[in-house]
Amino acid sequence: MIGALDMLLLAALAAIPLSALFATTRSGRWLLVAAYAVQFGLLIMLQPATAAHSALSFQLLGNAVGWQMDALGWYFAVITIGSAGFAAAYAAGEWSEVNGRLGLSLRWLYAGLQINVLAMLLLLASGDFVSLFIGWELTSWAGLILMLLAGGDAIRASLRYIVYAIAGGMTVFAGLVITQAAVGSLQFDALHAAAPSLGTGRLWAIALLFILGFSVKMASMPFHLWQAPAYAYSPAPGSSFLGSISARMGLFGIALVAIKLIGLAQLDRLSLVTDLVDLRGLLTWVAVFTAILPTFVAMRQNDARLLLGWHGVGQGGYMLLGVIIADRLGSAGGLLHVFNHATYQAILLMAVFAVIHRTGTADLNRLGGLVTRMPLTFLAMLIGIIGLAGLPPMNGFVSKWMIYRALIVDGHPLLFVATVISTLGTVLSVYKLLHNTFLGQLRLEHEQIHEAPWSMTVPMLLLCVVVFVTGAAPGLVLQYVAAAQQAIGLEPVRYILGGIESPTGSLDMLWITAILFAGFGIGAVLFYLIGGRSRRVHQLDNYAGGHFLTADVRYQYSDNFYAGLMHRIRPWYRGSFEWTESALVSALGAASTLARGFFEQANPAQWVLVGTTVIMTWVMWYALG
Amino acid sequence: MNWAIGLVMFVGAVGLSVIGIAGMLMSNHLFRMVLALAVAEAGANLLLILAGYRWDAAAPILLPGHSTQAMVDPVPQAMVLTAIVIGVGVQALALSLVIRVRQHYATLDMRVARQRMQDALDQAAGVVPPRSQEGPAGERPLPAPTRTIEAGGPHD
Amino acid sequence: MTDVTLAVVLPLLGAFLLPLTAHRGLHWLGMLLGPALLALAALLLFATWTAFESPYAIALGGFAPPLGITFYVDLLGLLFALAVPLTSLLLWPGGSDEAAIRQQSLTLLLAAALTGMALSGDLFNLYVFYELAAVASYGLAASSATGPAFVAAFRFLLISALGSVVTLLGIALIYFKTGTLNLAHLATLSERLADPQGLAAFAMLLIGFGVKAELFPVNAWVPEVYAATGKRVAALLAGLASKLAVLAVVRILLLVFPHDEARQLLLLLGTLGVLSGELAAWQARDVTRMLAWSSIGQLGVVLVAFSLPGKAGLIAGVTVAMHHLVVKSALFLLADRWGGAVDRLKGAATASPLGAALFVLFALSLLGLPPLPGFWSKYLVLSGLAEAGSGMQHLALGVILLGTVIEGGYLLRIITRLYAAPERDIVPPAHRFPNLFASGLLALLLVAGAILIDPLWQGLNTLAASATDTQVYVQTVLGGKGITR
Amino acid sequence: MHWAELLAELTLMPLVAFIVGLFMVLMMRKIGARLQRRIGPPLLQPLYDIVKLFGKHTQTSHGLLHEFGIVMAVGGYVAAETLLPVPGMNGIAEKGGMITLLYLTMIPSLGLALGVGQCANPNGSIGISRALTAMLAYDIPFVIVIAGVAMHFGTTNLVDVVAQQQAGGIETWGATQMPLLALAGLFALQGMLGKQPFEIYVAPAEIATGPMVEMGGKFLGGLFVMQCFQLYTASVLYVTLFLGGGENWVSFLAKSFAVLVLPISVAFLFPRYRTEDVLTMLWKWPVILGLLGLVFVGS
Amino acid sequence: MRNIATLLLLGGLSFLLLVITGGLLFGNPPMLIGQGIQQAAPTEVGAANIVTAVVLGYRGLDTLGELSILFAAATAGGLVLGSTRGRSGRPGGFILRTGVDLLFPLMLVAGLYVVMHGHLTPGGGFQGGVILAAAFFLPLLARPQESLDHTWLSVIEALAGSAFIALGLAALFEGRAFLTPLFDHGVLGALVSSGSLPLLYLAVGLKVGAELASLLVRLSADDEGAS
Repeated sequence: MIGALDMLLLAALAAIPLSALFATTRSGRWLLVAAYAVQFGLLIMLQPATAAHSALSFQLLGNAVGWQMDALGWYFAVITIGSAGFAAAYAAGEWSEVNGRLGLSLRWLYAGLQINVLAMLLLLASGDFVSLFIGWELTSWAGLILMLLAGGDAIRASLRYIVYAIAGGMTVFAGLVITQAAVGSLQFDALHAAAPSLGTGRLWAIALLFILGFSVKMASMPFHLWQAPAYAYSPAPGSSFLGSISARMGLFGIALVAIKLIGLAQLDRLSLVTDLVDLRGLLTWVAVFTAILPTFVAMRQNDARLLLGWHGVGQGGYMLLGVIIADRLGSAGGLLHVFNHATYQAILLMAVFAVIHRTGTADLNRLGGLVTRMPLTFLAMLIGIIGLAGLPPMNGFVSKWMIYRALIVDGHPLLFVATVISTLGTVLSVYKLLHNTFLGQLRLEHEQIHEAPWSMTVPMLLLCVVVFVTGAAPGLVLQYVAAAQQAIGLEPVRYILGGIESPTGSLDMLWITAILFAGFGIGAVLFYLIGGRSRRVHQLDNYAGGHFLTADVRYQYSDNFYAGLMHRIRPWYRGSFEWTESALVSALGAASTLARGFFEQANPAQWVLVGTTVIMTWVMWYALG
Repeated sequence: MNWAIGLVMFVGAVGLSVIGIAGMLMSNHLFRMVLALAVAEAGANLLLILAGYRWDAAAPILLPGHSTQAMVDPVPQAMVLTAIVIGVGVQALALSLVIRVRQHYATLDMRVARQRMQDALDQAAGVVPPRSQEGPAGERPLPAPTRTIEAGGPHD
Repeated sequence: MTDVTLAVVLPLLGAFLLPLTAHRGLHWLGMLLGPALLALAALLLFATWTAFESPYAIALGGFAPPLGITFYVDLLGLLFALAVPLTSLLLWPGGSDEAAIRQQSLTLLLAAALTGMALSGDLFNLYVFYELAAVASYGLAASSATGPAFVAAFRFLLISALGSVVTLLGIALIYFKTGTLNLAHLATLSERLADPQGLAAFAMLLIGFGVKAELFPVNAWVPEVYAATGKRVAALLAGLASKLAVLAVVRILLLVFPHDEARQLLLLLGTLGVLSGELAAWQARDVTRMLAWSSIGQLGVVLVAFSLPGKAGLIAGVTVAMHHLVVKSALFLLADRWGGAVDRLKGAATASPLGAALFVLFALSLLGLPPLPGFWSKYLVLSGLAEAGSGMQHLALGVILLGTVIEGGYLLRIITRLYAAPERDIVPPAHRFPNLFASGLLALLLVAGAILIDPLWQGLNTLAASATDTQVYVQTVLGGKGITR
Repeated sequence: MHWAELLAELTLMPLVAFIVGLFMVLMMRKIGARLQRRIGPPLLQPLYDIVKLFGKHTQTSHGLLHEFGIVMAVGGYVAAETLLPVPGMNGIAEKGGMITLLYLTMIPSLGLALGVGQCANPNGSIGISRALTAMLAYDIPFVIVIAGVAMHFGTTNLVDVVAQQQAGGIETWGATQMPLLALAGLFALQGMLGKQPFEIYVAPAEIATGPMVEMGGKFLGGLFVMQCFQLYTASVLYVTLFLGGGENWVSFLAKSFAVLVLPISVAFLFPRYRTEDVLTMLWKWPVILGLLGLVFVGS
Repeated sequence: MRNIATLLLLGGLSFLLLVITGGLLFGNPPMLIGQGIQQAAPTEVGAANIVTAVVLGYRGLDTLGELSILFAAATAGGLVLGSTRGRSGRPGGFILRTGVDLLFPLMLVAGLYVVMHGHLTPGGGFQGGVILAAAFFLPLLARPQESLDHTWLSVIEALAGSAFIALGLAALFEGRAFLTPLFDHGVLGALVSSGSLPLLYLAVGLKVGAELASLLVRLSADDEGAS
């Protein structure tokens, strides 16, 4: 009997060959966008409150393998298909035509996107550890397709990615087999049931292995180096899709395995020698550092895509933080942030790629003043950065607010301060992005540039509407977040349309939005109705220090934008992680040379003697001992 | 007494094997390696023969009238026969390879042959050899001994 | 005429007769003879496989088992035996000049020897077949008739011959202590070998047979031989010959040395093999040697798998071994034209899209991307290791996973080059059709394996159940129950 | 609460803030004058200044965003004022809270940054870069203070905070309960106001380098209005957090003006720090004080 | 340095081997199958030389394998050395040539004798085969410019090997196991006895002789060609 979930998966599967077939014509690509709409519709038809089972289930090597989708998976699936749909629509028109002419394989692009969606759906709909791992690995490898497409720098980034991804996958694999050894089964229920009776050692091993493995995908702190370049150098739809949702699969995994299956009560058993440090405490700090450090790395980037990529890493820290705090407000904030981040990150990446589409560069030192040339794109990016910086009234504020509140209520003031530091860094960083791209001096060669085509601006603006509406009325999303919380065994958040009801400080975004706009209204009244008319000058008509600046001279203040700040904090950029990574690679190279030396002996028969003697010594020693 | 004889025998077998192995590993001359291999095989064969030896027993050949006499184990003898023939085959093949190596690389030194093989493989694969031309300190590549080169031409 | 002995004898006969066709203007016969005999052998084994009910032994020469040589026919042996003619057919060298005929002759000898190793139930007979396989391999290794090939073959011969000496010493030790050579008979006497001397004997056998099995310390020949010789030969040696050597070790381990120490030894060496092979491959800059080192690592995994006790270990080992057979053979076939530096491969996918796609498929399976069979084989090994659960096993688990990560790194290096834009318009050559065809067949096999994984696993379960049961073996051979003639 | 009442608050509170802010500006200039042995400006001088600026005829606009930036700067503060509880008018403040307020106060900065950015004046951009850096500098101690206060009172609702302080009289004031945090808050306040020694970004002495460089006429007027709001917001927030808020208008205004005396006096006595020294200064002492204060709050 | 390490390891190996072999019982082997074979061989095989009974009967497959190994070595040698080229070199002196002419028939007879009596006395196909090979190789030493006919050698090689297998297959066709001795055992100790064993040994002798001869010829040819 084919259920709704099967229909969805089948549709996603069927869309892969369709993508390969139709991706080369404009109408075909719009058809593919429609295919995403169909998938989205099928997903909506699933009842998110109760788990939907797939008819597809079988025995594999003594394990029952099946698929089911609960509210958590559904929530992530909505974001996945949504991101993919918007990305597909963004690229459907002129973008694909131009880039297809430049040699990009559109078939691979669209098929890759759809393969990613299918892999993620499989992951999100996993019903046991086997299907979880299948989905996990497929997701990891599917991402590679999109990353490799661009060629050039992307290849090095994706090689780095895949080593990290395999390392993460193998860690999960180890967790899986150890779970099987400890529990005797690979069913989710088995671990859930057995977790309370597991010894601490086993529990540590399982929890740590799964969390570490999933963290690699999340690019949590020690494993964060791969993500920004890997996502940034992908072609526009791939980049915006991957940047929106791909890394969040790790969060899904952690929510599923650590929170739902192992359970908070068991996680709290995991403390180090003294009870001072426990796993969750450790993870919260990992999350906070993931939120802070990449943000400040982002501030130094000169490539707009990399800047956003690093912010993607940093925002992942907020989500992890919220989910690990795991109280009703914090976890809701973390999960809500997944949705919010997906929306504004997609906008930002789309806007950056629209700029690239028109100007051919994402180098922040080679842009500027585009606000008059590409006003809609500017508007989209403005809304996006307000969301990313977490300022009201956009949706990013709501989820961050919930996380802050949870931190204060739960008594983690240091974590709270640290997260706010990250937010401040974000504000600085995104202003640099906006300023260097759209504000300041317009370069002469960009004078003739037009707004991006409607096929690119409309998806961005639609997403802006989403960002604004869910910012003003977060209850629209929170109902699904609450269901997802219930699905992983947490208390659901108490929400209202405008935000959160809480006795110790509630949030009503409807009000805040209203007063903010009222304030703007008053400001506008003051500004426009009182006082004289101002004279509009041309964008290139400028002076500084009383001296005219001619347009052909570059006077844009862009490089080393926060010179004062950097003067203070540059010594703190030690590059320790880069250093550690390259040291590891060097060590691997040295070990490799050693191993080669082993094989390249002058007399290979040497090892027969060595082997025999050593083994026989071992034998005798063994016999005596 | 018997114990001493046994010890001598074992020392002989083990000694032959070890001497052969030593020859194979400490010599760099291809032909001597093959000879050493023969010695080592002899040691192993001796040990195998010893496995079937019985005190005061006759050869395992039935002669009319002596059918009740104790005989040594015939199986190791058969095995040794096999092993010897195998050894002969392997050595013959080894020698033909030695001849070819000498024709190709004009050397009978294992180290030189290996180095040239490695270089040839790297070159065929289009890989620059990983070592610098100067060579690492301590193992500087010495000029190939001219004697072997003179003797090694396939022309005369 | 369904005696499985024929599967050994017919290729031998073919090998003996093949040189005659060189002289008599019988080229057409020469072209046909080898493949026909191999196909016949395969058919025969397949018929035996389908008609198989319970294990039985064949007393060669009609002599009652402990005295004469026996063949033992069970599913494990049959499976590996069946793989031999099939793989040899797939990797058949072809050609009709004198050198080609000699090479074919050697291939037939190799096939016969490997089939014999799969079926033999006698320690010394195993050794003889092993030596036959070894000598044939030396010849094949030198078959490309280049300078490097001769040096590499000589060095291979040196290691292998020294290994044989050690094996012979081991056999002598065993004979000293037990006075018998029949594996079933030895199985009943395994108590006698449960002491340092016995363990030393096992270690010696391991070293000896390990040379072909690419066992850790005695595998230095692998990279240079595979690099110097033809890729079909490399595929044959890496894919097939190594597996049969492993099978011989496993038979001995299961029957004669069912001690924990012996397993531990295997585990240790296997782990070191994974580590050394994968590490060395990391910096390899040409495809062939990369694959060679990778195959050392893979065989380490095979040994680790077989070191696991009980049915689980056998299932895992057989799965990994068979998977590696298929994948590594195919990868070497594809490396035939791509054997050079990795950097030279830029743009190869445009010249040979199918070849590149197949390469990716095999590489992914090797890395264990579910649901390809490579994943399941790795899963069986790892879950076995996790269940067994001592420190050493966990270490092995970690090493295998680490090895996979490294493997991912270097295989992806190749794959990304394949799909990169060609440099200076020099596109690597496309594949020859036979190689592409053979690897295509192997790919179909792989995909079929992915689909049929569960039935295969069920089959392996019954296979392993009988193969791990020493009692069955002993009773079949010595109890006279399952003896034909 | 009735919507009409809310509407009244929405319009009245910014108005009050504006007027109070004007007097705060006046006070600031008066104190400065006194310290420099001058008489200082007359009572309505700040208002005159604004009216004059709005009345100017020569004013250059560099584009829509240039204008909108000013609107955002003023509008953001207008919205922020409504979230500050003042005696008798805290209906809207109920809906907000400290965190919201913290973030709302970033909106004017962003608006100013956008407006200046559009001008394409490199000196303006430098000023913005400095302003944002300064924000990063003073917000860190400020956030520590906020965290401490929220922990102490167990709420982030400003109305509740005020209520709790007023319930127990002066002993329950934030300043008496958390003197270290109150001290740290003073530093943050100084930074927030952009006064010496933390006024490098405004750079009034070098008109050419700073956010105001392209602002003339009603643009500058808007910024003057913003300054009134800024003074008001900072002082009222401090009063709310540490000094028990306003029981009635008299004490409320008294406290608000009193709070400002210290920073303004300091401002006229100290020279200016460079940007990097602003960071060093604000990330050192107030942060240490704040963290110590947090420890006491937590224990 | 490397040699010192090798020596140390070798010392260790000899010590270990001596310790291990020191614990073995010398001179009192368990002879589990040896005993059985001694008892059963006269009736089962009927060869007076029990070693031959083992080599061709009980372990006949090993012998086949062994033959194959020789064959493999010869084939591989052929593959390595390639086709023989024309031989050159000065002919041997008078004494060498006369001696060879004198020895050739003697060695031929001796070889054949050893082969034919393999089942009765020490000796057999391998030993005899080697003598035969030497017999055919000697003339080449005396007269290097002549050469053995490779075609014939390979035909003998092939047919002898096939004959061995054919004898084994014959048993299979009769419904018995591969390599089961055929024919009547005859009288123990008689020349024509022990069934098909002498035939097998003849095949072995011819094959070994032909293979060794061709190997020797190849080696000598290429050695001279190279030097």
